[in-house]
Amino acid sequence: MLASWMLAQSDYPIPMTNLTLGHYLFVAAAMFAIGLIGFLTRRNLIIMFLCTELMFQAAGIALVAFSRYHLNHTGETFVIFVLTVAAAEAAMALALVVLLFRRRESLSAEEWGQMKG
Amino acid sequence: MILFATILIPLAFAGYVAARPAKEAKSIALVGTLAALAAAVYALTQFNWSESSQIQMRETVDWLRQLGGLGIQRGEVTEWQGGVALSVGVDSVALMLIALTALLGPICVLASYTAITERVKTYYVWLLVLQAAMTCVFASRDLVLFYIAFEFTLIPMWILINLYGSTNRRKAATKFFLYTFTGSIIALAGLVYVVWKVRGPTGVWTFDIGDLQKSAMIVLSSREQGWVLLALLCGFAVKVPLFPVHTWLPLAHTEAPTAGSVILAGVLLKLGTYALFRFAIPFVPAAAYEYAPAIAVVSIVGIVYAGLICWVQTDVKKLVAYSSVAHLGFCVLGLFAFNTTGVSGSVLYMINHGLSTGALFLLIGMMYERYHTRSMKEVGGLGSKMPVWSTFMVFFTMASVGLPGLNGFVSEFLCLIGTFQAGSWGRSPGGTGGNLGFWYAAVAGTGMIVAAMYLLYMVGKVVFGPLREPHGHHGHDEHASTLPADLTAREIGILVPLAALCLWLGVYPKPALDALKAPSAQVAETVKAGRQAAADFGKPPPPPRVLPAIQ
Amino acid sequence: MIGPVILYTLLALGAVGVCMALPRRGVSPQIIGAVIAAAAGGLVIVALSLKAAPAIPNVYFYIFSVISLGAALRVITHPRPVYAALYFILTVLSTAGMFVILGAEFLAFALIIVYAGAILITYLFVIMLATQAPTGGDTEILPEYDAVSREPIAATLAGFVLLGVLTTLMFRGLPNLPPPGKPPEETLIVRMPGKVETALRNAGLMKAGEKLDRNEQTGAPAIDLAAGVVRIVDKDGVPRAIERKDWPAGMKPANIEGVGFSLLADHPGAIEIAGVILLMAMLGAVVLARKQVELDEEAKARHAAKLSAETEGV
Amino acid sequence: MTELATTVWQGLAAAGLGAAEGWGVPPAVPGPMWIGLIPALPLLAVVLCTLCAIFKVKSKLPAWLTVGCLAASFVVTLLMYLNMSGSPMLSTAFTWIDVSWGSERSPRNLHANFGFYIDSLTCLWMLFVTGLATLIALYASEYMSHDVGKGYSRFFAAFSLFVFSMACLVMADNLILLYLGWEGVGLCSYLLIGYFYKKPSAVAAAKKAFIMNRIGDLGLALGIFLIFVKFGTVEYAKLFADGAFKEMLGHAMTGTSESWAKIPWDVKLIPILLMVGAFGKSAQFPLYVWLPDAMEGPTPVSALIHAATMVTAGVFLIARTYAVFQLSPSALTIVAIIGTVTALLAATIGMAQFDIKRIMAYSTVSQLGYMFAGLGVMTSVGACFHVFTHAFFKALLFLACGAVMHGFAGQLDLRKLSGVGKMPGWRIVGITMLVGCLNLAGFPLLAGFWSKDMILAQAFITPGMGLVGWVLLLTAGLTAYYTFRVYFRVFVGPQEHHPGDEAHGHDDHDAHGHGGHGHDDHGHAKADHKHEAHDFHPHPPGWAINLVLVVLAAASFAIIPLTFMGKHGGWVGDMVSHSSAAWSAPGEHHDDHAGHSHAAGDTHSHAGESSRSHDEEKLGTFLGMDPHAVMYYVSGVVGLIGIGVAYRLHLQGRTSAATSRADALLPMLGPIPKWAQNKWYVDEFYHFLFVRPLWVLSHIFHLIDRMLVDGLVNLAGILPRALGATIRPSQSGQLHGYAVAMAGGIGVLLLIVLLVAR
Repeated sequence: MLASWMLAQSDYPIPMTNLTLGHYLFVAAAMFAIGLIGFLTRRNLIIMFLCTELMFQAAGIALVAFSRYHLNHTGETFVIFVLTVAAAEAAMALALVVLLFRRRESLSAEEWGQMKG
Repeated sequence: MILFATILIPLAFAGYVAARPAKEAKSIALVGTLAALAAAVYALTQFNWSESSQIQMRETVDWLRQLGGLGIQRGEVTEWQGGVALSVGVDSVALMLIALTALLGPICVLASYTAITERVKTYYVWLLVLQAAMTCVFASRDLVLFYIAFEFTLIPMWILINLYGSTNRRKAATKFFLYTFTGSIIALAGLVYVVWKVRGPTGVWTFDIGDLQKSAMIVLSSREQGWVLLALLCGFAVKVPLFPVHTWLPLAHTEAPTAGSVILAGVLLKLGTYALFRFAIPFVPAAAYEYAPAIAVVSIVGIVYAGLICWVQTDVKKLVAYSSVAHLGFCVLGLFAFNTTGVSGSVLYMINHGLSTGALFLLIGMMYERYHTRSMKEVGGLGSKMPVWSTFMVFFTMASVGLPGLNGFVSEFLCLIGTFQAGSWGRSPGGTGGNLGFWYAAVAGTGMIVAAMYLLYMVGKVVFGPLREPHGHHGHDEHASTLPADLTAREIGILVPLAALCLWLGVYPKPALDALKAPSAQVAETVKAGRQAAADFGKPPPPPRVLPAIQ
Repeated sequence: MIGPVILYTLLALGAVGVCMALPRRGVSPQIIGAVIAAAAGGLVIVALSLKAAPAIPNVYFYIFSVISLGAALRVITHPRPVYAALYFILTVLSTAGMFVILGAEFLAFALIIVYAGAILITYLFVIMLATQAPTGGDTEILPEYDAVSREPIAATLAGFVLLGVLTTLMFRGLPNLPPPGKPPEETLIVRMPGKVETALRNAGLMKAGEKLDRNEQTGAPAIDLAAGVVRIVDKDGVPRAIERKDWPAGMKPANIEGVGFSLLADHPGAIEIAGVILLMAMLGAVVLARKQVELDEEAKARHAAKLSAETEGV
Repeated sequence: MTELATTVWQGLAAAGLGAAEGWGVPPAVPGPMWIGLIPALPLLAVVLCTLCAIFKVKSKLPAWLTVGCLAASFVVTLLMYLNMSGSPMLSTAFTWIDVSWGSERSPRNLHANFGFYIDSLTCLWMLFVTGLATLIALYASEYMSHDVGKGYSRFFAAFSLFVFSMACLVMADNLILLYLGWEGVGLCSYLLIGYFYKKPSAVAAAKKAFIMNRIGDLGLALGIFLIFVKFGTVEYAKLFADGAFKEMLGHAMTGTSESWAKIPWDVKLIPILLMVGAFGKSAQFPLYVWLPDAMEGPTPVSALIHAATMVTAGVFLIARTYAVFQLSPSALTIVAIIGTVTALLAATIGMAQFDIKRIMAYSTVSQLGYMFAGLGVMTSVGACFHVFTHAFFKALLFLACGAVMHGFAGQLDLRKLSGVGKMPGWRIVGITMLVGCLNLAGFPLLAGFWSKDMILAQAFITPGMGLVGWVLLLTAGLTAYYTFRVYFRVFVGPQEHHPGDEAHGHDDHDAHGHGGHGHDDHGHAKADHKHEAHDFHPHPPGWAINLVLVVLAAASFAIIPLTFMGKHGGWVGDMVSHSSAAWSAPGEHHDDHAGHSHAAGDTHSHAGESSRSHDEEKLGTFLGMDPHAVMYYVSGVVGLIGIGVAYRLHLQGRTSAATSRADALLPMLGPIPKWAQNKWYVDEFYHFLFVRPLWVLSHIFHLIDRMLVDGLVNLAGILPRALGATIRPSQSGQLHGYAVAMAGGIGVLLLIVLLVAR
């Protein structure tokens, strides 16, 4: 319903120029940067995973925007795979987080430094 | 097929050992090594000793002929020129070394009967694999096959040291592996360079050792020969080991299990001298001749230096290990005299050193099994407690000292006399000419004195003197092995063949010397031809000169 | 497009804002930072639009982009994971809005269902599980690792340098892109004879007993895009053409159909792999979750200390 | 040195000796195969004794087997002697070492048979070697009886092996086989000195002997190499027949400096190198120190190996290769000087010792010095004669000392024994000891007198060797003195005895492995032998020991007539002059003292006589008199003076074993007696000069090996490891760290793209 309303507001499909593509790409890049910054600064494992999801989102926006620009569906298909990976990652990662939390009673990423050589 | 059999029998039995339960391992290994020994003995009987410098019993199985080879289709079959093949064949030198390897096989298995109690299967599997690899080194007539086998010996040996050695074994194994491996890589570069130069305008790459020997000295300039020699020395001198690159050896010997030490001293070191004999000299004879004084100096320094170091050791095994450095110095010295006496002495030295030093390591291992120490500070004067052991100890020490009538003498004497002959007295009736000579032999001869010093020092400490046993060792401690005070029949049984061979080669070395005469003479011929070739290098070839066939 | 000086200034401004907005000990200028960052982001987008008027995007783009970026900023700046997750849902929703604008309706809804509906709920569950319940009547105390961010300045710098570089490259590369593509949808109807038939029937252009004409050899439906005609035959085999101008709107393939074709026809291998990944993830999650975990020595000690403190307190 | 040598040679040349064609051994003829039995029988004894050891025979069986085999060997030797013709015999058992090379035109080979070269020199040596060995084995059967079942088999095995090696040495037909025997006797010496292997001193002495010998062996080996390289053969028969060799010998005989110059330096080096070998084996000056220490071995060993046979191998070598020694102008001069120095040095040390066995050892060194001096002054006959007589009387002396040692529980200190000869059961020992001492002292008309005299006289005759003669004469006096010092103190005088530290039984090394001979621990009874001295009863020697002593004493008389048999130098002279050692010094040509003719055969004598008259003044004289004429009287008198002094100082008025009149004289000599007693500190000097520096050097090498050589290797291993250790901390394991690095890395990469890919 909402969608049809929104579609009614514009002459769908919107003619896409490379300038308009630039808008979307900027949003994607900004979101990616924010996700990255979050990943780097936050210490809570869960939030760090959320930040990776943000970056996935950003990638998704860029993919869909390109898909739209080229008027084919490959980009959209890839977003589906991104979704798949995100889901898988969420399942695994969260299971791991639960496991780690049970062991240390903490969600801090800095508690886990055994990867060092 | 007999050579392939000698190589494959240990391998097959290795597989069988792996497949059977651990408690059967040693019996199967013994049967396997005995079978290999039987094959080697059969090969000895099949060999035509009157043409001992010819490569006999050639067997070739196409393997990676496509690698550099040129296939010519003739009806159903493809005839190959060059390329890599599984090619084996022996002259008398290689065959004698194969026989030595095969002889030490059952001895090593028997020596490990009580010493190895854990991870038995792994041990015997690798022991057999090692034997196969060593045999393959000596038998191979293809450079690639040779190099693969040469390098492959490192892996079983690394495992034997790393898993079954004594306290410091990991360090020793790693050092052994890395040191020799580094050297071999450089040698590989040298060998590859030779192959690359020899490949010629047809573009057929040959890896056949005989072909390479024929061509290498012609296509390499003397400058290139120098570099190739250096590269080959890097690999093979480490293996021998010559003086400045010997430090892996004492460590590896000290830490290795008894059988490991025996194989290390008996065969693995010989891979180095054998490779010098088989590759360094025939490939680059002119450079070998030119740099013989330098190599001789290094050998002599090793003889005296290692000998003196032996003298201040407290660890018996380390002492014998350092003595190997000194002994192999004689061996290389004789080899680089490039005359029949020196080279046959040198090859005989390879055999003799394997027998006598191998036996010394066995004896030390027997002592170690009883006392769990090798320090001459802790144990000594065993003459009264272990008379049989002591008798063998004195016997093999004397063989090692080079007492006439035992094997060490003949080879050492020939090496020295060869060095001596290779002096500036080319016209004298007994001289052969060369660039070594009086002083080389004289200084190397002091090694005989030094050898007497350190070996008698060892015997004086370990065998003679008042009985000293480690603290808490009254008879046998509870945790010690259940071996009797003196040697068991099994132990005597493994020493007696070695002793008999030592005596035989000392008293009647004629068969061995006769067999070595032709290959040694060939080395001398090769060097002569090589020097001529180096002098003619770059000149337009007037008529096609036929070089003597070098196998 | 946009002057580099303006762009970089705005990016720097945004960086300052984000940096300020990140959680830290003591008094933190979070709100000011958020405002600055949002302003900077908005200004960039506006600045992008200032140049070429004919290509101004849909107004909803502005709404959704600002919401999504702002929510994203809150995701990373909110100290409490629960709120962060909720803000993330907001981001997802606004992203979905953008997808709709871009004509990817299927993805928009998939995003909402899968992301906001499934994944984020999992997150929320985990956050509930893994956050210590406030004991007694104390007010909830944030753990150290939530309250304080790590190396905010360096990270912000890294992130914005990346952003700056990305944007620069992006703007540099955009003019070189190939021109926008032709609408692909019509080509799809060749592969969807059933849909064409249904649409034609629904529109009443095809009577009962009639069917699509097919090539006799290949069996391909007689949909000629080049000529712009769809041939149908009646039950007597008499052909009839329907012109493009007569084609009903329902004959156009929908977005979901396009994606479906792309997914199943063009990337069947990938979808298999995706399936395997999901299966593995499920198995892994089950295995991991079943694992009995013992407390670390350290954690045990901490636990014991806490317990003893509690008992002392009693 | 060279000048002196030149003088000698010119003298000799002038005396007509320079005719090279005058020298030469007849070509060898094939000999019978049964000669091989001489070494084979001792080898059989070795095998039998080893079997006894394996089967743990607890009787005297090994001794009887040994005695039997050795006696049989002696009989074969006698047969060989009787079969001797004028030419040397060659007999080959099998080919030992054979390496050949060279082209068909000029074939070259290194060929060494296990074969025998039998000439009269060989016979001479083998006769006394096998004969004495048989006797001493008989003696040892009793002497070693305490060890029956323990080391008895080992002893006799090594003993027989020694005889085998000695036979190889003496009978070898080539220098390499000689080398085998040479080292073989060294090995047996090592094994037998170290027979009491629990005693550290015995082990050390054995080791010292072997290593000292090895130094000499190196010289010998190099000499052999050089001979081989220069003449292309190591076989005597071929060498002596070699054209080049004869030609050089001719140059040497010409004796002028031009002719010397025709002999290349390396050929002149050969005798020097061989000499080093001889010095090592025969305990000459720089290398003599092992022999006194070798007395740690059982006495029969000392008697056979270290007095009678093995130590004469050096003399044999020089005698065998006497012609080679002519090739260097200085070689024989060096031999003479070294021999003289050794003789004097050892005599002075012997005078100050108290251990009777050691005194005998030094006297052996001293007498060997005599023999070398004899060789050096060109009387190979004299030297060999002295070897021969010395073998008998020195073995006799050792065995007598051994009997004392056996009976008095290892007591050898002459201050703790007195009047032994008068004790019941010791009469035979006393008498035979007296015989031996008189021989050694050169008492007139005894065998030792004649042989020593021949060397002394020749020393005075040979030009330029007068000093050697005087020193040897002095040494003869000293020898008489210290010999009779032993006799007068131990065998006559008041009866007194203290047992040695081996009171539980002679050489009972199982009881206590430590300690030397008993000159330091008398009185303070050790924990393990608590009995008092008076509980001890010396047990006099049994029949075997007495029999052997009597036989030897008789033999030392029996060989006196041999002195007068045949031509000059007696029977021994005959034997030597028909061998490769045949070389007569000029003086012998006009010595018709006993109606003897010349040593080197008829051809020689003509040359000698023809030139004798007008060259006489060039030869040396003894105070203007003919040395051969007067030397008998002079040396006899000198010997008697020595005996007289010993009587005055050590017997007359002596009341106890420990003191004598000589003690009063000692303070007058200052520290000299102490120095002499400490062997002039030669051992300490060697230790300081060679052993210690070498030991330190070894440690330094060991350190270098570990630190520098191995250190470099380890450094090569450490470098990458250190690099890793430096970088490793960046792998903190913190997720953020990796993320920052990744983000930063991507940023940097993109920046590069941005800046570069414009």
